[in-house]
Amino acid sequence: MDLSCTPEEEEFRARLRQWLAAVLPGLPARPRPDDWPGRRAYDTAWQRMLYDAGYAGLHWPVDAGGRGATPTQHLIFLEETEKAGAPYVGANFVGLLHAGPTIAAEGTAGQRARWLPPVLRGDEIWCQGFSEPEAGSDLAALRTRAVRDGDHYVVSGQKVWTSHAEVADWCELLVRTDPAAPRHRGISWLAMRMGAPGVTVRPLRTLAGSTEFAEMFLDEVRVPVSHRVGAENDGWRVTMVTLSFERGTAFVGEVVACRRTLAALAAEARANGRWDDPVLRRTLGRLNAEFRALWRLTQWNVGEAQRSGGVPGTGGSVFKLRYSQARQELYDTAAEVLGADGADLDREWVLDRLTSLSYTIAAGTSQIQQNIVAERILGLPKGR
Amino acid sequence: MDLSCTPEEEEFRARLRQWLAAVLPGLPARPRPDDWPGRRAYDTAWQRMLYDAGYAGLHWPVDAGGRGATPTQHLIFLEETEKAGAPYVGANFVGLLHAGPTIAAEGTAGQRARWLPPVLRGDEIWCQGFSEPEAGSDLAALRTRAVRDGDHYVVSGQKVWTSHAEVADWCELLVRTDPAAPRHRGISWLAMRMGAPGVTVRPLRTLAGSTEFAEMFLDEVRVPVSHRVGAENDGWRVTMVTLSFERGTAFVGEVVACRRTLAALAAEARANGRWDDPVLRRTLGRLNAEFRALWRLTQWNVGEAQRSGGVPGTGGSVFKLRYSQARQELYDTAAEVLGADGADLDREWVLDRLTSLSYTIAAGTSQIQQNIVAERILGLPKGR
Amino acid sequence: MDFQLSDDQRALRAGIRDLLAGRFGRDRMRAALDAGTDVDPGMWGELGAAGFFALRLPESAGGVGLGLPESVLLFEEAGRVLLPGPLVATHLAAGAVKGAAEGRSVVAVLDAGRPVSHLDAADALIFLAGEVVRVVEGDALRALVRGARPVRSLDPLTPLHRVTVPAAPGDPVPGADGARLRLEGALLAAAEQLGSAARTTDMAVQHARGRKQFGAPIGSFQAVKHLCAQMLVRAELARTAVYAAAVTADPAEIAGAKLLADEAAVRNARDCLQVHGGMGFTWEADVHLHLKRAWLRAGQWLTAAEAEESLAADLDRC
Amino acid sequence: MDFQLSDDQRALRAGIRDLLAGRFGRDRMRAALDAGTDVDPGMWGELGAAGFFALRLPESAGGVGLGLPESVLLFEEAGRVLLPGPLVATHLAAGAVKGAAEGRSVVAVLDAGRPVSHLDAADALIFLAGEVVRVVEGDALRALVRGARPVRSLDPLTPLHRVTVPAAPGDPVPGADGARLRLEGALLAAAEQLGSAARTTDMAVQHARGRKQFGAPIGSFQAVKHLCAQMLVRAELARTAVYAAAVTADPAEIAGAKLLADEAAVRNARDCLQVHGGMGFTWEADVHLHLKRAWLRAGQWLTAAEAEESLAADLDRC
Repeated sequence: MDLSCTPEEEEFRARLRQWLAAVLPGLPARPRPDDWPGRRAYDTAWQRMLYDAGYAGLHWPVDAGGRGATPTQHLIFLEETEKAGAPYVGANFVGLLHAGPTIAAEGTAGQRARWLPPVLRGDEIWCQGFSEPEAGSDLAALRTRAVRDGDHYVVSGQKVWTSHAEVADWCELLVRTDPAAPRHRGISWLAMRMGAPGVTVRPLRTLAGSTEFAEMFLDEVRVPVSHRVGAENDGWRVTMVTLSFERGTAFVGEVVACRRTLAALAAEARANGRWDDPVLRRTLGRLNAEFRALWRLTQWNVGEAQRSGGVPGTGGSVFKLRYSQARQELYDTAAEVLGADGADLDREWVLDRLTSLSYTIAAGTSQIQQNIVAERILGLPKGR
Repeated sequence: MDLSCTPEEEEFRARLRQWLAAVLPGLPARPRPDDWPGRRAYDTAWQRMLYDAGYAGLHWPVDAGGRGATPTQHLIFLEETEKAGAPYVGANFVGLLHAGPTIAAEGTAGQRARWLPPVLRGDEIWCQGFSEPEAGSDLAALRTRAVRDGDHYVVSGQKVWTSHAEVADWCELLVRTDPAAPRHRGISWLAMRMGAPGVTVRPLRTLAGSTEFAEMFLDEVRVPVSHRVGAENDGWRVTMVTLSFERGTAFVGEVVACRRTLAALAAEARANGRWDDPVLRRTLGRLNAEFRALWRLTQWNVGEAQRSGGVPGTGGSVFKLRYSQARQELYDTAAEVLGADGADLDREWVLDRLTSLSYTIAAGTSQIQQNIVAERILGLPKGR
Repeated sequence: MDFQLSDDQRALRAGIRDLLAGRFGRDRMRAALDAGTDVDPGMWGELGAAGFFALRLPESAGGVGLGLPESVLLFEEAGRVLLPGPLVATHLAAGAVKGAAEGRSVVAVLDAGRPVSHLDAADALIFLAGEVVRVVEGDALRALVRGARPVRSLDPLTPLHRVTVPAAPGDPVPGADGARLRLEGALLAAAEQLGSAARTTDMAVQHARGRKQFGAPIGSFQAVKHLCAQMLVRAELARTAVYAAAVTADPAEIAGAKLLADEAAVRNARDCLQVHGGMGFTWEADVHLHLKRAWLRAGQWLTAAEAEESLAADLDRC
Repeated sequence: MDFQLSDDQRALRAGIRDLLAGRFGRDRMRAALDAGTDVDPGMWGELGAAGFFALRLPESAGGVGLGLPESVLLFEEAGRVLLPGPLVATHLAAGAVKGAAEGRSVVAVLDAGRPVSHLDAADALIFLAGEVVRVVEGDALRALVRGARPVRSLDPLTPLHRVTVPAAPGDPVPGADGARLRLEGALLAAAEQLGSAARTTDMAVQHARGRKQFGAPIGSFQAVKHLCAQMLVRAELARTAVYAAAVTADPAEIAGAKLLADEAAVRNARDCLQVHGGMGFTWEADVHLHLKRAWLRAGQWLTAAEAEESLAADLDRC
């Protein structure tokens, strides 16, 4: 047990802080949430700054154009950028954290050369076409068909929960190439141009009133066979390999932000007098324990990933189960702090309370996560 | 919606109160918990007093020797006896509330004449031999075998969670008479003499340190075929019929007692200063809402049973799920009220906290109850 | 002693259910949502004509002469279908504010320190200040509206304003008991919460029966089953508490009803969302409307903290 | 930055695990339970010889010279096997009370207002009174024992006494910091809770794998699976909090560790009981011993209310 950082890590942190302090004041104002072109421009400009400063693809392998940083360095990067209030990964999310790593791990030399550098430079934006209306928790039930026609696939179907679809250049797409094969065996991974004929994007409004996501309708879209990454019908494995790139760092920024929110809630409660209510005060104290521990669990998971060379530990599901619940409790408590102002969407934390509702659902519901913990970690038998 | 009582019901209540006020002061001291013969004597003496006063078998049909009272009258009886601090049904529980009603509903005239009057008079005590070590939640998995030998069954097996076994005269026993039949189809209901050769009773110590229950080992016990109630292999139905005698009144006394406990906890908290802690005080307030509603739900369920002529409503599982949890919360809160004294077994409520742990398990775990509510009330499909 | 509804009560409930189905079915509700209209004067009048507001006024005063149990049945139905508008306040104002009983006036409530719902639609406000009840209308109301600040409301069908309490807040309503009015408001809001909790239970069960994942209806999985079972338990306990409180009108029983119904409405909406998965997170699904309304109502009339304190104080009387 | 144990830490843990398995396996534990013996002086000496008490004393003072992280590993193991006796107090007293470091003295703790555990076995008491730490032994201890009232203890392996704080409570321990001692006590108790929470998780999983009902292992049912999954989540979060607090010795982090470990120990024991069904309700099953000990420890050193208040106060510093 050693929670201190190495001198190299401290130096990395110091240089990063210095750089952030130098560049952040010069950033333009953030675009409004519904200004999609503005958001793309903002996010890609930031990515270009990271690229020029040598921070782009920090956690990618060097031979993929990345910096080959350790998970701990990545954690420090995420922690410091969050603390400094730097822009989020935003529109570059899928490219940097999912599609890019997939191509880096499973793509041919030509595919890597074509697709990876534009992601790192912020020149091209990716989105994800995995979920379907009938395939939510049960992703392998996906129905979008791809039929071979010469050197193209002809793709038809419907995808949902695609973020940044309006401004993306490429979509990483899971399609069914062999309907006769067992569910997990007939799936392939394709890179699809968003501008291709037959692609229709319709914004999907969430309960928070915003359109962060979209539905995507695919009507006989032609995708070159050369845009398939991995072997035909091997797309499930290709995707799972990529998920294993997750090195415990997925929620670093969020946990840092939650701890800051908690401190701000305490300050607000002191200011508006609700701090004198022991029920509320003790709840805030409890959440302090919770988020301190979740922050340590993040560090633990990153340490595990570092030692195992990137293979994800079992800590991810444990973390996500507890974090998704704690995050909802945090914003429920924020509503207590706000009192009657908790119904005002213009007050800080009110919209966050709404979006926190997705945390026990997205990326594996809490029910699915509990199955994973019980079966894969505890070794309990699969249900009949 | 009319929560008032009829004049007849009010008169019944008034006469009962009068009688209780007259007889309770003359009762002897309660025996110690581990004095089983003393407890039998005490409980049967009380039953005899009820019999002589016309309150025995209040809810039994008149043709079985009972008083044919309505569920509401039964509720009033249970409410008033609890409020007056009268003795509990105790050792007469199985005879009055389970075996007796079974014989009343399914027994022959001869069986009714033989077994029912002694139960009402407090002359004979019954115990229950249903559960087995391998058949807990899954009662139909019971293995105790009964093999026909002329006009007797020869019974071998093991039962568990038998209360009052040490002092019982008879045991209502579920046995497997056809091992080849489907699980629910090969079971029969027998009345077994506890004194019969081959019956061995061993006290079972619970986590509360007491021996309220016993294990019962049956080694080739001979039971006359004439002691079978209902047809051979029809014992599952016979037992279920009896369970339908439950008219929502099962927990009347307990809910009344819980409300009294809650008031006593508030008084204790005021006395020891912990009332000034808003966290504790608000928890007590919350429990007040909970038990007030559970009391009303009891009345509702009894009203439903009264209208349906004794067929149990769907309210039983709903009630039990919430009540078992509320009861545990009540005694957890009692520990908060007691503070450091919560570790003292001689303080009131501490032992109750231990026994409350069985409430989410006994008579159908909360998990089973939730299945029942989901499948039988909400109509959700059975699991695969 | 019976919780069963009388034939008259059943008929009353069926009547309002039919009225609401005809006038405020799901399509109309979504249309109102898209258009941002909270109170439809035509529907308000029809509610008035059906006795929704005059229900408890004596027949001698032109009312229906019924009591809290009947009101509770109506408000439960309103809660089921997310009917917007200051229903509780207008109902409470019947007899005290001209036109309220007939649904010709829309009456909102001004509860110091809390935002006012449906101010723009309101013809009058009842102002709760301790034991005294006042009515704000006419010039006083116009002055108050001018000084009000609109709030971007969490619940899209419940517009909110922040107001400053007027210097001349109108005349006291003779004979009105502020504490009693607040309790009745809490009970009727609890009935709306009950309707919402029961409705989200139905929605979750319906979805769990139809939605297939992993080759089976998700309602066949214990995790989903148990979520639904607990939803029913919460709704039924709330129903018991609300109906009993309506019959007895006991303050502690009303506080308990509000507490349990608030909890049932909020938690059931959340569990309903969880059962619906991603679909529940969309604007298109109604579940968020139930959750937002439930959150709002939980902060109105009697909060959990207030209810718990009053239930604690009641323990002396047990 | 890594939570991984060093080789030395692993060896230390393996050593104590072997010692406890040999000296306090389940049969010995149940025998102690039946006999009502809480502290076995022979085993106390062996613990002392293994460095259990002297672990953090500097080597110059005859100690092992290790720190809180190592102590936490030892106390976790003690918690797993329900090892009785005033382990925390004796460990904290090492260096201050003669013989404690070597396990020749049994040292209990006197925390005003709370019952004293293992008084009959104690050769000395450390008395926490604000910032000052005192040692009660000899005549003062004998006087205190004479005036003590035995309590029928909830935990059969932890005898309790009510005592009156002595008029002459012994001399202050020079250089001892009462607040620091209390924090360390809380952390070590949290480590015991962690061991218990992890053990009841193992017990529940083992039972769920083997026990069949309705033709399948009960662990194949989602309801049981999810109970077990949440047990693991609680235990792992507590482990993280306890280990991190041991490394940083930060007061808020220690308060968080105690809070989360108390909750994990109590709730996991309850869920373990639920998974065991009726079998868990018997004296014969160990699960009740974990629950009772967990309840007791939750009331010692730092309660949930104290921890939450201190964590709230800490929010200013974030």
